[in-house]
Parts: sequence; structure tokens; C-alpha cells
Amino acid sequence: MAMTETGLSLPDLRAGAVALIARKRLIAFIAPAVVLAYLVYVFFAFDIPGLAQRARMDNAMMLVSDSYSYKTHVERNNRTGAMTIAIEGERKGTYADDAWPDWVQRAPGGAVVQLDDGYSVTMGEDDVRFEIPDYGTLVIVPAQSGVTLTTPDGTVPDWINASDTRVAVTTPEGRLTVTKARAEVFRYFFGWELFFFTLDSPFHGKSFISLAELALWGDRVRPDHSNIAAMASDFWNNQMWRHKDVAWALFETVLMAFLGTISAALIALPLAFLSARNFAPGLAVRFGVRRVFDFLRGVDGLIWTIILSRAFGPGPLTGSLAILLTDTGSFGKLFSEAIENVDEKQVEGLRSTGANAVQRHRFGVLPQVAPVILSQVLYYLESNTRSATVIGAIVGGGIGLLLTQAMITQKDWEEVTYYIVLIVLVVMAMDTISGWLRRKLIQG
Amino acid sequence: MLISVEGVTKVFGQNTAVDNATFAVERPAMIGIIGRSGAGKSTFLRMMNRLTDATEGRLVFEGRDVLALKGADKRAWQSQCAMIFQQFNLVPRMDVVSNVLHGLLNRRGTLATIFNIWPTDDIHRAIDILDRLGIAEQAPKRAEALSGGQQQRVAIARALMQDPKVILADEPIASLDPMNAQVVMDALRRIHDEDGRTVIANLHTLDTARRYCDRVIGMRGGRIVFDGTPDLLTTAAAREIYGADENFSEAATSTSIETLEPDNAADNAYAARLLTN
Amino acid sequence: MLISVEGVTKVFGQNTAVDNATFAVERPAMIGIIGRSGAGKSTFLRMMNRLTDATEGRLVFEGRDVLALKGADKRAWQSQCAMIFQQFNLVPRMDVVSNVLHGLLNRRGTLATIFNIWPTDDIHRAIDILDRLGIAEQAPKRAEALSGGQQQRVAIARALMQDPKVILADEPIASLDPMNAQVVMDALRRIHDEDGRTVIANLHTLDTARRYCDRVIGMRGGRIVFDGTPDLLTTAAAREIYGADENFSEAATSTSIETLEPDNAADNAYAARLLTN
Amino acid sequence: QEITQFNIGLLGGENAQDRMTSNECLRVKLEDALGVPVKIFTPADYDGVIQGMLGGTIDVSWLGASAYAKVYLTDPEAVEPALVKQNVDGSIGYYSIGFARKDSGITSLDDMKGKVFGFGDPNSTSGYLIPNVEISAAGYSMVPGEYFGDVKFLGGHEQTIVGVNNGDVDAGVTWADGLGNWEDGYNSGALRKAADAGLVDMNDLVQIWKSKEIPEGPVALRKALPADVKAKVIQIVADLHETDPACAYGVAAGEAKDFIPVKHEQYLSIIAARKLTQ
Amino acid sequence: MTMTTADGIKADYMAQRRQKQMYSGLLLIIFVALLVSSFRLANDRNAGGFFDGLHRVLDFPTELLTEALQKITLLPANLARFLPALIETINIAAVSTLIGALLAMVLSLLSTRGLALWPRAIPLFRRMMDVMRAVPEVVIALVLIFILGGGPVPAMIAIAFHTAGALGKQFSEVNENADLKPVEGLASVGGSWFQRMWLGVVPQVAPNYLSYALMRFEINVRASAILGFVGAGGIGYELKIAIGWGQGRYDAAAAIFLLLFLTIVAIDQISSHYRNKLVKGH
Ligand SMILES: Nc1ncnc2c1ncn2[C@@H]1O[C@H](COP(=O)(O)OP(=O)(O)OP(=O)(O)O)[C@@H](O)[C@H]1O
Ligand SMILES: Nc1ncnc2c1ncn2[C@@H]1O[C@H](COP(=O)(O)OP(=O)(O)OP(=O)(O)O)[C@@H](O)[C@H]1O
Ligand SMILES: [Mg+2]
Ligand SMILES: [Mg+2]
Repeated sequence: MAMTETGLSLPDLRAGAVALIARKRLIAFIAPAVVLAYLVYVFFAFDIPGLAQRARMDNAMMLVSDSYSYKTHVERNNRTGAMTIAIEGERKGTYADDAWPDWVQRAPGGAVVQLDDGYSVTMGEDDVRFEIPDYGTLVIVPAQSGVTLTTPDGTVPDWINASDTRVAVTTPEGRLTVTKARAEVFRYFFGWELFFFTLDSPFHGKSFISLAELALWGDRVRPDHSNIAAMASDFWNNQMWRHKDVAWALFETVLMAFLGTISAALIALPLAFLSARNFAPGLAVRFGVRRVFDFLRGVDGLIWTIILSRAFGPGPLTGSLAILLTDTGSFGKLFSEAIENVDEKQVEGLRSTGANAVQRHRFGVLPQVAPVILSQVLYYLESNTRSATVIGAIVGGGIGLLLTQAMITQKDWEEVTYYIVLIVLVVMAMDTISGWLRRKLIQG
Repeated sequence: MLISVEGVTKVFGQNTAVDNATFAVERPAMIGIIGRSGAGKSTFLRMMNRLTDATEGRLVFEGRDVLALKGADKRAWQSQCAMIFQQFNLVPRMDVVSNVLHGLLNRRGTLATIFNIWPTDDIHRAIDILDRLGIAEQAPKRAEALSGGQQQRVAIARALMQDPKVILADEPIASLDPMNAQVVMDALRRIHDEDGRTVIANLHTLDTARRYCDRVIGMRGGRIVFDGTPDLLTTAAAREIYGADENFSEAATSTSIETLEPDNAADNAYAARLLTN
Repeated sequence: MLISVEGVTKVFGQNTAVDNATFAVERPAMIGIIGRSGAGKSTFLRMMNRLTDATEGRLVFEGRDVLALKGADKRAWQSQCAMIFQQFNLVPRMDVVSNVLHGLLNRRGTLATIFNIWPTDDIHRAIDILDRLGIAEQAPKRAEALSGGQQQRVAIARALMQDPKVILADEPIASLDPMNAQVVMDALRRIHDEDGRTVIANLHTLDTARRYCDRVIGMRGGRIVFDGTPDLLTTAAAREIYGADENFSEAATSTSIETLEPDNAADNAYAARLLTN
Repeated sequence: QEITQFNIGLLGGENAQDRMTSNECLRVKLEDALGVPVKIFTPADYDGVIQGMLGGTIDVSWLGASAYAKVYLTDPEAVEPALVKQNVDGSIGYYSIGFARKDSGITSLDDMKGKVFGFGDPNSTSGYLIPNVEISAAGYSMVPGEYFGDVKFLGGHEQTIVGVNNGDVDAGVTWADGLGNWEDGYNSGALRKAADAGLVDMNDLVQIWKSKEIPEGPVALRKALPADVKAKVIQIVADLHETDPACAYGVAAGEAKDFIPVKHEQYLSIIAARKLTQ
Repeated sequence: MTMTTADGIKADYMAQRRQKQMYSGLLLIIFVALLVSSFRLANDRNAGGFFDGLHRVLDFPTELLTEALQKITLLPANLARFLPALIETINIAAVSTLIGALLAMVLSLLSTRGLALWPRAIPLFRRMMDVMRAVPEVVIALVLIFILGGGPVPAMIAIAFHTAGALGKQFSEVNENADLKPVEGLASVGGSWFQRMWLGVVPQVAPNYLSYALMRFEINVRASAILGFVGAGGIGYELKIAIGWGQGRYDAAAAIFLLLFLTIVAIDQISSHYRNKLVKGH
């Protein structure tokens, strides 16, 4: 058998191949080049070099450290001499006057605050002294006219921010600010403060083991409840973290997503038949319904929320209606595509038996599109749980409200972290459940 | 007279798919329609079942022109005139019995059927029919889980469920292997013999038509060019129908098991090899 | 000594796929490995090409144990030891020249290959190789557009592009029709004859092994049970290798064109019918 | 006619849960008095409450002056002002404060030419309406690019403070009661909260502008409510400082003297200002 | 076949059917009960009830449109005024889709059985994508706004992050269906992992990748508009201000709204056109 049976000459073929590879090489270069050019354009359009300068890494540090630690404020009113010790400076975290933590001792005119590593702050009658090992003692005197600072060596290091009216000292062990009116120490602790029990709960400050002991065989702390019930109730009604409200909010978020997504699917399904090429009763109907879908989808869920708030006011229903409207648009489009792709043979088989239109749709189309529809609906259910977070923030419902509000006020990053963790867990749970349902319902 | 076809014509755009087809069926018979691809066989059956509207002509069945029926009447006719397709056209995700029960869609209320609710008698009858076709055991399975030959028998069962006066079959064995093809054709023949129903089947192989049919109609380019008993179907007549030249060999259109049997092993091996590609 | 295989073993879980395989190749030869399905032929070749890691043993090539190579060394060995697969394993959406050039992936820089930067000489050589195999005209086409035999020749071209010392071929003709099978085996033989490269081919038919190989190795249940020249491969020896009883007929393993030629037309028709399903 | 439920709307600006907690006592009181379920709603921005009041789904809310003006301008028949917070010193006003970073060198609006100025929420009185009107009137055009390089809305008081502190904008406005000292962030207001929270160090900021006194927004009721419901609600809120000082502290968001009656006329200037700002 | 076996089949089938019907009935009842009760719950917790509010649904659009129509002459000027913000929004969506898709490609290849560079790390990459998908964009955007200040970059990063997770999952489904033969072919010539992926896998999966990425782009345009609402720049920010202010700026709101709507519809149409083309014909 002859191996060379080419009609074209070898040099031609060689040249052709070289040209072919050259062409491919050009494409291989042009595509990344275009992308790169676009990225460069965006790099400057979004002012990323400037951004790098503006980035506040100290904010990032604060965020990160705040998300796993909390601070306790020890405040003295310089005029009255009154002392307040409060976790995160919040009223519900305030220590009772007779139950100060052991690292604050009463002293004439105020208190001595022991910080870690030998640091300590003494709020005295006329001055505030900050003792810093290996550095010396800062003396700050608040007076009618202003605040004076005396450092051991006379210079002011960069971790002290001092002016005539205010001195702020930042050290790894704690922060001190003194103005004419107030002197305040912040001491940082690891963990989420009062996550289980607030100060007023008898269970506060107990170790896991002693709690377990109490729960199992301890005497009743509250006569009318068992210890476990009391603990559960104290935890559930924790005023600082409000686990109850958070759980409700999470539930409300899922509720919005569920109600909105499922109702949207139920509404979109019959409409999708009207807009599918192979089932539309007429071109005009199909065109009309398609534009309605486009409109519903094009007006974003967010805008729907605003429009609907006027009619229904804030609340989860408004949120789910907004999801319903947008998703009716999305589902309408997706479903009608699925319906357009059905295998006509099955429908024809039914038609040949004299089945009417409803029966043909029920048996010829539904079984075919059901898996597609189901997996789309489940996917949207999961993704809407996420969207409901945002929508909830606007309609004043759900975890989204708590989250955005906590972020906007920018002080309780540990709460933010708590919410984020919960949201991520819920979304992942939805993901798992929907995956499980998909497998169960489509294969079974 | 049972069926009288009078000048039935179908024009698709420029193309006349069926051209003035005229014939009559006096009494229940098993009729084969042969002809090469594009001859208009399918189009004719589809017009008869009213899946496609005819352009012209009348088709009188028991005194009524079925081509003129509309709406509910049309569907009622379809329920009396069952159709079997080359690709079975079942609902693959539903179980076999449900598929068979679909034959009754026209007779039972829409609401009940929508919820897949059927009288027990109907279900029993469906299983009886499946039993008659030898596939009662498959009853609870999904249609898609069955082999081609079994699926086609389910389609026949659906047709029988309609208790039709006429059964139309559009190349019922074209998608089947020779073994299954024989089973299916035997079933159709038996239905004709035992129930006395008229069966009209498009067939793409001569020998099947010869073997199973009482009467063969040959179509070419939309026209009926042959109409007679199988023994009139000489090789010359076949050449006429297929418009073939001297090289025409019947073997090329054959699917009967006997003629292929000896080669089967090698065939299967070769095909299996090809299919693994 | 060129290649020395010393106690090479591969265990998959409980199953010993290759069991203490030992043999030596003194000088370039064309070697056929035969044995029935599951005998361990593929596993052995894949270990040699380092697509699968061996469980035990040494395979010394030019003084180095290739089974112990890692990372870049392993890839360098792979580039010297070309492999041809039953299913060709080309990149179907890419053109033929690019597929052939892939033989050089290990020798050219990753970045250059990704941006399709190939020296003109390489491209010319690829075309020359394709020309040698008689498919130079297909160069600009996508691999998937080619027939099976052509694709296998592209795969051989890719192997030759590697300028390998050894060519391994795992049932190179199992997916091909007899015509193409012959073309491909001829090509492999010619490569051995003309270039003096060692070719080791898994073959599933005895007659191919007899016809093309200098030496035949028979495997059964992972062990080497036969090693000798083709003329030692008597029907008794074959029965031993295949573990077959008296009914064993060589024809069942035959793919040579001569024996199948007469049935070809019927074969093709049947296969075509099956494929349209 | 009868009501079947009664809804309180709370404007944003503080942690939603905190707002709910501090108004919970009022909710309970109203529920007892009205005999119908009372609920609290806390949408994230001002507009949520405004839409609720316009649509009739929120029955009472302590609106900002500008928000009240918006409701009035959209539908004069929707709500009526009832009470206003009286400060400890007897005044019923507060201030809009313009501020910048100290190290930016900006000390007054004159230094702001070509720089970026930041507002809070468009429906905020002190965070947008008043500074917009007064600063424009003082000759510094608020049209972006004319005097200031750009004028941005940052979303709320907290964001403004952080934005200025971070240098995203060169100066911004927020509210304060104007009492006490700058270095404490005044006695109350957004700056005080931010400083207390450790978000900013008041040493780093300077005041560059202060508005005239702004009237506190009214506690407004839906006009369509039955008269007896209105009367009961007004009574309870007006008496809150006398009957339950702790609750009053929460509802008034800090120390205050009382809630005293107020008339629509009190807000005519704000309404005019709002009309002016388009 | 004897009648007795057919009778047996009948009985079995009827029993099976009854059981199935009972299950589906039960499922249906649960489903409807769930739906109805969640509607009632949502309705109860809402400020206004569904049926009370229905007649007011058109109030707001009417208000907006009335003013917009009164000032219809300003429309072209308004459209021009907000065009840059729209471009910013589209840019955010485009960049984040691009970056997200590239990341997703790498992640998906690393987390597909048979292709992964480090097979042991597959679960790690999968979990990573799950988390990336689960974190709402708004969370990341708000955190980044706190650190980086307002503007398009936080939104871009937030969306890209989410996109990487979402596309990563879809891509790895595509990868799982990819034919491994070419990859093995490339392995047999000594190709590196990168070469195997780029030459063996990417050409196979590219059309599907592109199709998914286009769909994502569409979603991301919406997402970037939403993030604008929380201060991440772009058209969403302008819309929030215009709508938030209310009367007097409804003409601007209408113009922005129109721009946004047209963009979303246009992108929707274009991308579905190309997607159909890509998936149907090679
Ligand atoms: N829906 C249609 N629209 C346009 N032309 C059609 C249509 N259906 C069939 N035709 C044309 O009508 C002619 C007859 O087709 P028909 O399917 O009836 O042939 P057939 O004899 O059944 O062939 P085959 O053996 O291939 O099924 C052919 O030319 C075909 O292209
Ligand atoms: N990846 C694997 N995992 C587990 N077992 C395997 C694997 N690959 C092969 N085996 C087993 O190893 C044994 C040898 O297989 P191998 O593919 O090498 O046989 P072969 O001789 O090539 O057969 P064939 O002619 O079917 O290709 C078989 O029992 C097979 O099931
Ligand atoms: Mg046909
Ligand atoms: Mg093998």
C-alpha cells in the first residue's frame, strides 16, 4: 500500500500548516491581549493605584480583631467621679456597682484598672496615670481648661494621640482616652462577650463543666424551672446577642425565599406554556407574555421592593412578593426554553390517541420538563436565600436587616461575624437539602 | 364499505407529499404500504390519524368524512384510530401501565386523568393487554427502562387500549433488531387475525410486507403506483415502486430473521466493535 | 540489553492485574502481547509508559529503572516512550497538525506550547510524518472529522513526532475496521523496519500477532505464560493463553481482511442500521 | 371605625435590634392601651418608613423633619405631626455639623474648593437637606463640579463619619446636639457614638461648619387613624417621661426633657427648603 | 402466560400504585400546607396585609410616571447624565465575571476527579467553592467598603468572589463530563499538568464554560446594580438617591430605571443568543 497518495505537493502542505499554526498563534495572543487591555483600562478607570493608598489596613485589623475579641469600657466621669464598667459600653453589659470584675479595684477618686503584662491605669483624684512597663508612667491631668500630658522622656511617641483637649493612648494591652469630661479605659478580651449568658444570668461566668453539673444534678437556681430550662431560656433570651431574634430573622429570610420562589414557579409554569414557541396559542400572545417576563426580570427585585413597600409596607411579605415578581420573569424564561426543547414525539403519541390539550401538556410535556424545572427551582431557592438577605435589609426583615445594620454602624463586628457564619451555614444547608431533593425527586 | 379514500392530497409548500391517493378497503384487512423514503407513506398515515391536515380529498370511514372533523369530533376519531410510531412515542418517564392507559385519555374525564386516576377495571384491562403481548411483567417499570421491542409492544398495547377500529403503524419495526421486529410484526398480525381490526402499516422492507400483509399498496412520489395482493408483488413491480435499476436487490431491504441468521454472530461482533467507537 | 523487565507487578485492591512479569528485550524488535480481556496487557503497557504506577518490580531501560522516575524525569521518559491507544486519545476539537505537534509537548516550553509557538522546523517535520503515513492532506482538519483509521494514523504520527525509542500500542486496531486495521499495522511494522524502533503492541487477535510480530508474549491472569517467536504459537499454545476449551476457534479472534471480506457488505448494512438507532 | 393592628415605624441610624429593644416598652404600653397587636418595623433606610406611612401601613413614626416634609409634599393628607422631643435645655433643635480630617488642613468651607463633600441619606435633614440649602445659600454651590469637586451620598451618618475619617471624602456633615465639647463628639449625636465606639478619634477631626438650629422631627401619626386611637397614642408618648423615664430614654434615644405637642407650621421652613432642593 | 401470573401482577401493580398515590397525595398536602402557612405567616408579620394593599400596588409607579411624563423633555439629558454610572456598573459586572471565571476555571480543574493536580486536595477546593458561593455579595462588599472606602472596587471583588464559587461548581460539572482520553493521550507524551488541562480539557469544555459565563454576566449586572444600593457605586447608587429623595427627582429615577431595564434586557437577549449558538452548534 502506497503511503504517499497526496495530491498537493509537500511544500504546499508544509506552508499551509505553518500558516495554520501562525493563525492559531495569533488568536492565542489576541484573546488574552484583549482581556488584558480591558483589565488595564479598568485598572485605571477604577483607580486601583489610588485605592491601594486609600486602603485602611488599620480598619481591617480592627475588624478582624473585633470579630474575635471584645472590649470592656471602664469610664469615669471627671466631673462627678461616677464610674461605669460596661462590656462593649452597652447598657445591658454594665456591671452592677457591687459586682465589678476583679481586675478593677476601687481607689480614691476612681479606680485602678489592671491590664495584662503589668500595664495598669490609675484614675486618681486629680490625674490619670498609665503605667507602662519598660517605658514609664504617663501622667494625664484633666482640668477645666483642657488636658495636659506628661510623658517620662518629654517626647510624644506615635502611639499617643494628644491635643490640648484630648489624649488617646493605644497599647496592645488596652486603650486609654482622657478628655476634660471623661477618662475611659478599654481592655480587650478574647472571644465573644456574654455569648451564652448575660451578666444578670446566674449562669454567667461558669465553666462548661460546672454548667453541666448544674444542669444534670445541681439544685434549682430558679425554683419554678429546671436548670436546663432556665439555661435554655437565659440563652435564648440573651439581651446582648438576642439569639431568639436572630433565629427568627434567619427563619424569616428562608421564609421569604421559599414563599417567593415557590409561588413564582407556580405562576410561571402555566405562563411559560403561553410563551413557548410550540405551545403558544398565537404569536401575539407569545410575544406579549415574553415581554412581560422580560419586564418582571428587568425591573430588578430591588426596585420591586420599593414599589411594593408603598402598597404593603415593610415586612417579609413585601420581600417575598419582590422575589416572586423577579423570579416569575426568570422562571418564565427558563421554563419556556425547557418547554421549547421537549421531545415532540411524546406529545404526538398522546395526540394520536385523541388526548386534548390539557392532557397532552400534562403527560407529554410535564414529565419531560419536570426535572429541569425542579432543579432550576431548587437552585433559585438556594440563591434566593442569599438574595433575601439583601432584600430583607430593605424591607426591614430577616437576617439581612440585622447584618447590614450591624455593618453600617461599624462597631459590632463580632455580631457581624456571627450573622455571616449563620447565613453561610443556612445557605450551605439549603444547598445540601436542595441537592438531596434533586437527587431524590429526579431519580426516584 | 369500511374505508374509502378519495383523492386525498397533501401539499407541503411546493412539494406534493401525497398526490390524489384513492383506494377503498371493503372489509378488515392487514394492509402494508411500501415505498422508498419520501414516498409519502408517513404523511398519508398522519393525515388519516389527523395528526396532519389534508390539503384535499375525503376519507370516509363508516359513512363519515374523517378529514373534515374538528375539535372534540376529531379527537374522538383519533381515539378510534390508533397509531403506532417508529420511535414508539411513549412517555419514557412514566410506567408502562400508565403509558398503556393513555390510550383511554379521550374517553375519560380530563380532571381525573390529569391526576392520573383511573378506574380499576381500566388498569386491569391494561395489564391484560400487556399480558397478551407478553410483557405483563414489565408493568410497573418505567417505559424508558425497556428494550426497543418491548417499548414498541407497549405502544401496541396503548393502541389496543383504545379499542380502535383501525390501527395505523408507521414503520413499526424500523428501529428494531430483526428478533424484536418479528415479535412486533407477529403481534400486529395476531391482533388483526384475532380481533378482526384493520391494520395499516408502513413498511420499509418488501419481505415483511409479503409475509404479513393481505394487501400491499405501493407508493412512489406521493402517488399510489401499486395496489394488490402480495403475490402480485414481483421483483419487477418492486423495481417500479422503488424506482430502482437493475442492481436492485431485495436483500438490501430485508430484515427478516431467517435471511440474516447465518451472519448474525459476525454481524453482532462487528457492530459491537463499531458501536464502542 | 535494551529493556529488562524484572518482576513488574500491579495490584488493584485484591486483584493482581500484572503478576511478576519478567522478560528482556535485547535488540529492537516488534513484540506483540496477546491474551484475553483482563489478562493485564493494558495495565502492563500503562505501567511502562508510567500512566499507572507499578506496585513492585523494576523496568530497566538503558540502565535506568524507569518505574522509579518522578516528576520531570518521569515526563521526560514518557516523551521517549510513545503510546498509542485503542481509542486514539487525540484532542478531537483540534486540528491534525496540532495533535501531531503535541508529541513535542515535553521538549518545548509550557508557555510556548500554550501560545502555539512552534518552530517552523517542527511543523515541517509534523507534515513530513503525516505524509509518510499518507494523511498529509488531512493536516488542517479537526481530528474528530477523520475516520477511525486516519485518527489512529494521526496518533501514530504524534508518537513518531516524539522520536521515541520505544513505541507502545494498546490494541491499536481494536476500534478499526479490517481495512483500516491493516493500514495501521502496516504503518507500525514499517516504523519498526525502517527506523529500528522497538514496538510493543497489545493485540487481541492471534493472526495479527503472527503476521506482524517478531516475538509474541502471551499473558493470562496477569502472568506471562508464553514468550517466543510466532511460529511457536501453535493452536495448543493459543488455547493455553486464552484458557479456551476445544471449541476455541481462531476465527473468533480474527480481524484480517481476507477472512471477513465476503461479509463486508452485509456487515456494513447491519451496522449502519444499528447506528441509526 | 376600628383598627385591627397598629404599626410603629422606626427610622434607621442605629442597630435595628437596638432600636427594637429600646422601643419595646412603648410597644407594650400601646398594645395595652389600644387592645390590638402592635408591631415595630425597622427598615434600613428612611425611605422604608416614609413609604409605609404614605401607603398607610405604618401608623406612627418619629420622622426626621425632612422625611416629614417628604411625606407631606407627596400626600398632605397622609400624616399629621403630633409631638416633638424637647431637649434637656428646653430647646427642640439640633445641628448639622460639617467636619473634616485635621491632617487634611481643611478648617472651613473655603478650603473645600475642588474637594469632595459627603452627605448621608438624601432624606436626612441634617445629613443632607439643611446643609445643602444653607451651604448653597452661603455661596458654595452644591452642584457637583461647580465649587466642590464632587458631592456624594454616603448612605447615613455612620458612613459619612467613617468616610471622612478614611479619606474617601474630604469633608462631610452629620448631626449633633451642639452641647458639650468637640473632643467628646458633643454630648449626643452621631459623632459621639462613633467616638465612643472607637471608630474615630475626635482629635483627628475638625469642625468646619455648623448649621443654624434645626427643628427635631415630629412624632407623626397617620391622619386616617380613628381619633380615639390618635388621642391614646399621643397621650402615652407625651406622658412617657413622667410615667416611665427609662422607657423614655430608649424611645428618645438619649436624655431628653419631654415630648411636647408640635404643629405642622413648625416645619414650613423645612418643607420650603425641601421644595427648593430638587 | 397463565391468568394467575397476570392476576398477581395486577394485584402487585395496584398495591404499588395505591402506595405511590398515597405518597404523592401526602407530599402534595404537605407542600400546600407549607405554602399556605408560610404565606399566612409572612402576611401576619408584614406591616400591611396582601389583600389590603393590593389596590395600592400602582400608587408608586403612577406617582413616578406622572412626574417623569411631566418632565419628559428632560429625559435625553437625564439619560446622558447617568450613562457613565451605567458604564461603571457594566464594567463592574464584566470585570468580576472575567476574574471570577478565570478563578473558577482553575478551581474547577483542581476539584474535578481525574483532572486534579493534587487529588487529595479535591474536597478542600470543593468546600472552598461552597463557602465562596454561600457568602452573600453584600457582606463582602460592605466589609470591603469599610476597608477600601466606597466605589466600584469592593463591588467588583465581592461579585468576583461569589462568581468564582458559583461558576466553579458549574464548571466542574462540565469537567466531569469531559472526555479523559485526550488528557491521557497528552499525559502519555509527557505533557505537564498545565499542558494537559489547556490542550486536552479546555478545548472540550470551552463552549459550555462560555455559555455559563455569559449567563453569569447577566446575573452580575443585576448584582452590581444591587450593590450600588449599599454604596458600591454605579447606577444602583444613583437610583437609590433618586428614588430615595422622591418627588422632584422621579424624572431622574425614571431615566435610570429605563437605562437599567434596557441594559438588562439587552444583555439578556445578546447572551442568550450567543449561548444558544455556542451550545447548539460548535
Ligand atoms: N412537515 C413537513 N413539512 C414539509 N415537508 C414535509 C413534511 N413532512 C413530510 N414532508 C415531505 O413530504 C414528503 C413525504 O414524506 P413522508 O415522510 O411522508 O415520506 P415517507 O414515505 O414516510 O418516507 P420515510 O420512509 O423516509 O419515512 C417528503 O418529501 C418530505 O420531505
Ligand atoms: N484502574 C483500575 N482499577 C482497578 N482494577 C483495574 C484497573 N485497571 C485495570 N484493572 C483490572 O486489572 C485487570 C487487568 O486489566 P487490563 O485492562 O490490563 O487487561 P487487558 O488485558 O488490557 O484486557 P482488555 O483486553 O479488556 O483491555 C483486570 O482485571 C481489570 O479489571
Ligand atoms: Mg416515514
Ligand atoms: Mg486492555
